[in-house]
Formats: sequence, structure tokens, C-alpha cells
Amino acid sequence: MSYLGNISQGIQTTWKGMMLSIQYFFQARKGRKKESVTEDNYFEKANGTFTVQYPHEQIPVPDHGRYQLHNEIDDCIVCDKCAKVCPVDCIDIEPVRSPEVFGQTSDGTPLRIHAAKFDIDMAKCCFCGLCTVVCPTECLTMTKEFDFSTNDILDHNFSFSKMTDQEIAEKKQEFEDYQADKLKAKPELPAIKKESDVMKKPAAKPVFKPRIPKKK
Amino acid sequence: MIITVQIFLLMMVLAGVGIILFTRNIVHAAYALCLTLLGIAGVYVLVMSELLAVVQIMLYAGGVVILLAFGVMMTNRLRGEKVLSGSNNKWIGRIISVGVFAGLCYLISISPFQTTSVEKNEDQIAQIGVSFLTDHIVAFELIAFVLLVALVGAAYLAKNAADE
Amino acid sequence: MSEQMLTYYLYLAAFLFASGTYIVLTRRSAIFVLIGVELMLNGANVVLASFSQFDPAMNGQIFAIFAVVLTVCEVSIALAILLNIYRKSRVSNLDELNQIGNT
Amino acid sequence: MISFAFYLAFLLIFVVFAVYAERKTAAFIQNRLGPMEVGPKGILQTVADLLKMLQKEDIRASAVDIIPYLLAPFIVFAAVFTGFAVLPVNADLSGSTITSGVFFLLAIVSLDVLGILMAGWASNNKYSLYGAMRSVAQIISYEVPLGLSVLCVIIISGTLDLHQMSVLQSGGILSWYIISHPVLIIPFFIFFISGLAESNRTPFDLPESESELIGGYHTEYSGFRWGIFMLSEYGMMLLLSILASILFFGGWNSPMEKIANGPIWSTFWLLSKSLLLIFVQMWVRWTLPRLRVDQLMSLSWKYLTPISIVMLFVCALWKLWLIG
Repeated sequence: MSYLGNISQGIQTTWKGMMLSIQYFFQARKGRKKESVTEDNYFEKANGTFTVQYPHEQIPVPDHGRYQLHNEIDDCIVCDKCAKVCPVDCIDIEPVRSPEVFGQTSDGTPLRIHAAKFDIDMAKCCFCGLCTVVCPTECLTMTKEFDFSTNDILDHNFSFSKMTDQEIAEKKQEFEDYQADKLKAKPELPAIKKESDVMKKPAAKPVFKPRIPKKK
Repeated sequence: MIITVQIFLLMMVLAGVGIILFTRNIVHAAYALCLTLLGIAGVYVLVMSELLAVVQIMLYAGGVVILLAFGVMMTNRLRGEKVLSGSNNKWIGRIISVGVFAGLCYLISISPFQTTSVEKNEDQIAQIGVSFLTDHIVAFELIAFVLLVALVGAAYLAKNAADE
Repeated sequence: MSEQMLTYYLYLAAFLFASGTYIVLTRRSAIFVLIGVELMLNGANVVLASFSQFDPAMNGQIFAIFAVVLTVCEVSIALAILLNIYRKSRVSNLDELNQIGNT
Repeated sequence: MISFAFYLAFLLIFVVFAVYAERKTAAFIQNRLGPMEVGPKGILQTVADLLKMLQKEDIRASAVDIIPYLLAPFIVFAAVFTGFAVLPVNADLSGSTITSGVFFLLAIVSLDVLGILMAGWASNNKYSLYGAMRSVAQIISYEVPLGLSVLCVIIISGTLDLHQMSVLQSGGILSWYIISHPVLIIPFFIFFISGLAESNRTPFDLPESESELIGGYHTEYSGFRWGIFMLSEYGMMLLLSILASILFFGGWNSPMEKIANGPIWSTFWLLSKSLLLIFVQMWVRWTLPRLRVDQLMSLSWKYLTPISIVMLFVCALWKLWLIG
């Protein structure tokens, strides 16, 4: 490129860039509207400042967002399905069985087990939502709440059980008494043969030694 | 007022020269040279040579900076080598330089300088400019030519060094 | 400005010149020698400038300006030569520069 | 002396708000909001940063060359601030009355490269030293077109004194040099570009390019000393903007000939002109990407210097034939 051509190209490109950035400077008078991601023009708002002043203002969160887990403990039948399906084992349940049906969930399922402990460690949670899918009574849901940062990681362990220690001990005692009553009422079953006797000795290990071809 | 300025400038010059004399570090010496030159520029202002003072600051500051840059380059600070340099023939040097100083001082002290009072020239720079282009035109053109040659020469020498 | 003041400036110039001489004579590094040369030239310029204040034509000051410009030329050329030598033979001390050629 | 005190106070206040303005300009050009938390619209953010900076520990690495290391920031600041000595504030406050005003300014400001080199060398850190060496090469190269473009104005005005130069431009916007002598338009752009390079601003911020040199010559500095470097950089911006507004835009003269001419108005005009130029500097900073080293050198030596030499010649002819 010629000398003068270089100069004119430099001036032109500089001018173009400068005009472009001053446009953005003046567009900054307009702010971004607080629209939800579901709005049609959500991705077409490059004009105006894009910042969301987060703690003071928020973009609306969709209702089906997958954020913090919540368990409606009154509806929970403590089936342990959620704890089993959880890929990261963040749900910790301690069931206490009850001798009889002691209540009903809102959809009519009978309650037979007390939840002595129903902890969800949100620090471990991977927000996959599998637990909410398997929950038979739909008591375990993901809420819109996404800002649950804490200063102590232990505060991320949300405890949903409402039972006090005394109640737990009471319920445990009640169930043990019931079991004891049951045992007294029934004669003892004949003991099952121990499994270890049934098991055979494992067959001999296959003797196989791969031959390594010698190098020439 | 003026005596304060004089003492201050004297201290600047003496400190600068003292550092150059006693340091072994090239870069420190170059900084001290800059201090000395600034002090001398102040002296030029005191002896009514304002333009010379500004020329001194401008050219020598640039010159010293180049000196520094070359000093750093040549001593390879980036490779962690030392920038110290020694000296030799110390006693001969001391004798000769003290002799030079004593001789010059003696000559100055015995010389009968006659000073005349010249009124302060307000438009000194204009007068110097005029005399550059009238009385000293040959020297001025020669200096311009020498500057050009020096520029080309330095660039050529540095280019050869860079090809090495 | 009295004669007394003038002689003070001349003593300062003499001091600068003598220290420049010492540095040029004793230092081994080429850059130090250049610094010494600068000091000597500045001593000379101080003399020129301090006499120039009694001259209505200011010839001393003009000469000193020429000297400053020439010094800058000299320094730039000298440094370019020194850089060349250093690149070629890895020597920056003047007393080790005792060979001609590429060795 | 009064102008000195004025500029010292003004510089300190200016730096606080210029940093804020810089961040807001950057934010607006990049579709952001910038600082919003401290004070209304974040206006006290710089004050908070300043307080934080003053409380920081003055860290000195063990391998630094201690005396140059400690002195360097103050040399840079002293060099830049001495330049303010010759700037006039308004018609009555003319700054230091030396006849070689603008020449002195250019000379003393070029000393700040000495402080930068000192900082880079004394830090004993290869990034710092590279930054300092780049700075030396850059500032020495761009002093040539800067000086030549100033020389164009000096030819037209016939004086080196900045106060005298402002007086010559009095009488409305039509007598400002850039309008009354349109031959000075190209020298103005050359002056502005070289000024950007002199004050190490983007797109010429190679000496301190964060992404390559992690801060360049002030990598090893922290706390107050680092703050002095920042202060000098903004001081340099302000100095060159005021110089540009005096040389080309009439200095403290009002755009209208008879209106708004008092001393306070004059100060207002001078400062508003230079602050507008500072806004342009910030605008350039957030628009143009950083140059490569070879591009930097070729811009200075192959483009700006020849053009400014030609413009010097054109200005001389203009002066000879049109002004006489």
C-alpha cells in the first residue's frame, strides 16, 4: 500500500472507530429494562447500558427455574427416593417409622414415617433436579431463590425436619415398644440358614501367563 | 534570595560530581551526571544565559537518558550481570587532576578580570536567533549538517550492530 | 555581577574540568569515560556562559549552545560505536580493547 | 506563585475526578454502568480507592536498587509538575515569566522519562526494565514531532511565552489560532497524537501495557509510590491538554469577544477547553487498540515527523506571505 494510502486508511479507520464508540457513549443514557429471559426481545438489547445492579435490582427469574431446593415437610412421606437418586448424595434422611398412619399429605397419601432428619446440603447440590422428578408427593421442589450465599459453608446445609430431639426420641421409643410388643405377640421365626454355609468356594484362579515375545 | 539559590545549585553540582567520582555503578553515575547537568543549567540561568539553560536541559537530558539506556543495554542487566566498573591508575589520575585543578585555580586567582555592567537584555532569545542567522550563519549551517551526519551515522552504526 | 562572583563560577568550572579529567584518566568503562568528557565540556561551557554575560552580543552563550549540540552528536556517535564494539567482542572496558579485527 | 498553588490544588482535585471520569467513560463506551456504589452514582469511588491506597504497605522487593527505587516516583512527578510553572491561568495570572516558556516546558517535561527509566531499572524486574526501555524509545521518538508541531505555532505567533501567545489570540473564537490560521489544523493533530504518546496513554501505552508487561515500569511499586506514578500520568494528560488549548484554542480567551471575560470566566474557559481535550483522550483510549512496537516507531518516524517537517515549512511560508 502506498504511503498516502496508508495515511488515508489510518485516518478513515480511526474516524470510524471513534464515531462508533461515541455512539455507544451517548446510548449509555438509556438503561436496560428489567425484562425476563422469556421476553421476545431479550437478546436484542445491545443498545444502552447492559449492567444489572444486582443486589438492588434483578432480572425476573422464570417460575420453573432450577435453583434452591425446598421440601414441604408436611407433605413428605420420607420415601428416601430423592436421597437414592441424588447423584451427589446431598440429601441426608434419617427416618423414624411410626407404628400407625399418623397423618395424610395434602394429596391424600398416608404418612407412616417421621422425618427425624431431612437435610439438603446445597453446597453439594448440582441442581440436576432429579430428586424433584422422583418425588411421589411432589413435596420436593426447586424454587426461584438463587441467592443463598453464606459466610459459612455449613450454613448451606438446609434442614427441613421440624421435629425436636425430644420428639425424635419419643417416636423412636414408641416404635421400639411397638416392635417389642410385636415380638412378644409372635413366636420367633426359624432362623434362616446362614449364607456363608451355602456359598461355594470360588473356583481356582485361571492360570494364564501372557507370553512376551522376545526382542531380537 | 540569590545566595540561597547559589548554594543550592552548588550543592547539586557537588553532590552529582561526588557521586560520579566515588560510585562504581554506571547507572548511578549517569543519574548523578543528570543531577550535575541540571545544577549547571541553574548556573546558566544565574549568569543570564536562559536559552543555554533550556538547551542544556533538553539536549543533555535526552543525551543522558540515551547514555543510561545504552549503559543498561551494554551491561546486560537483563541477564543479571553486574553493572559495576573499576578504575586503574588511581594515583596518577589523582595527581594529574589535582594538579590541573590547582593550576586553573591559581590562574583564575591571579588573572585581573575586568567586568563591565551590561543592562539585562529583555529579548535575549530573539537576539540570539538573529545572530544565529547573521553573524554565525556558517557555524549554524555546519552544525545542522553535522547533526544530520551524526543522525545518519548513528543509525547506520546501530543498524550494523543489530544485524550482528 | 562583580569580579568576585565571576571568579566563583570559574572555580566551579575548574572543579568540573578537573573531576572530568580524573574520571577520564582512571575509569575503565567506556561509558564512565564519556561521562567524564561530558563533565569537562560542561566546565568549559560554564566559563563561556559566565563570560558571556558581559558581552552584549552574547557570543559566549551562542558558542556554548553550539558546543552543547556538538556534544550530543558526539555522544550519540560514540555510543553507537561502543555498542558495535560491545556486540562484536563483548568488551566494554577500554583497556581490554587491545585487538583489531573480529576476534 | 499563585498560579503554582492554583495548579497544585487543581491537579489533585482533577486527578480524583479524572479517574472517576475515566472509569465512567470506559463503562459507557462498553455498555456498562461503571462504579455505582460509593456515594451517589459512585462519585466517591476514587476517594475510597485513594484512602485504600494510602493505607497500603509500601512493599520493597529485596533485590531493588533502593535509592533510585525510592526516588523515581518523585522525579517523575517533579518533572511533570514543573511544567505547570509556565502555564498561565488567566489574563492576570501569567505563571512564571520566563521568555523561553514553551521551550522550557517541553524540556523539563522530557525529564520524566528519566524517572521512568530509574523506576524500571531500579525495580530489578525484567518486565519493569522492558517497560522503561520502551518508554525511553517512545518518548524520545515522539518528542520530535511534538516539538516540531509546537514550532509551527511558535512561527505563527512569534513568541515563546505562553501568556503572550494567549494575549495574541484574544478576541473571540475567530482569532483562535486553529481557526484564524487553518494551516495549524494538521500540526494540532500531530501535537495531540504525540501528546498521547508522551503521556503513555493508549494506544501508545506500551511502557505499561498490563496484558504484556503486567504494568511495566511500575510493576514493583505499591501504595503511595504507585499513586504518585498515577498522579503524574494524569498530570501529564492535564499539562498537554492545557498546552494544546493555549497553543491552538485561544487559551483563557472566551469564544465570544465581549461576553464572559472576567478572571474567573477566563479560568473557566481555559479549564473547560482542556477538560474537553482530556475527554477526547479518554475516548481515544477506549476506542483504539494498542500499537505494536514497530508500528509505534514507524508512526513516529515515517509519518508524524516528515509531515510535521512539511507543515513547519508550510507554516513558514504562511507567515511570510499571508501575515508578513
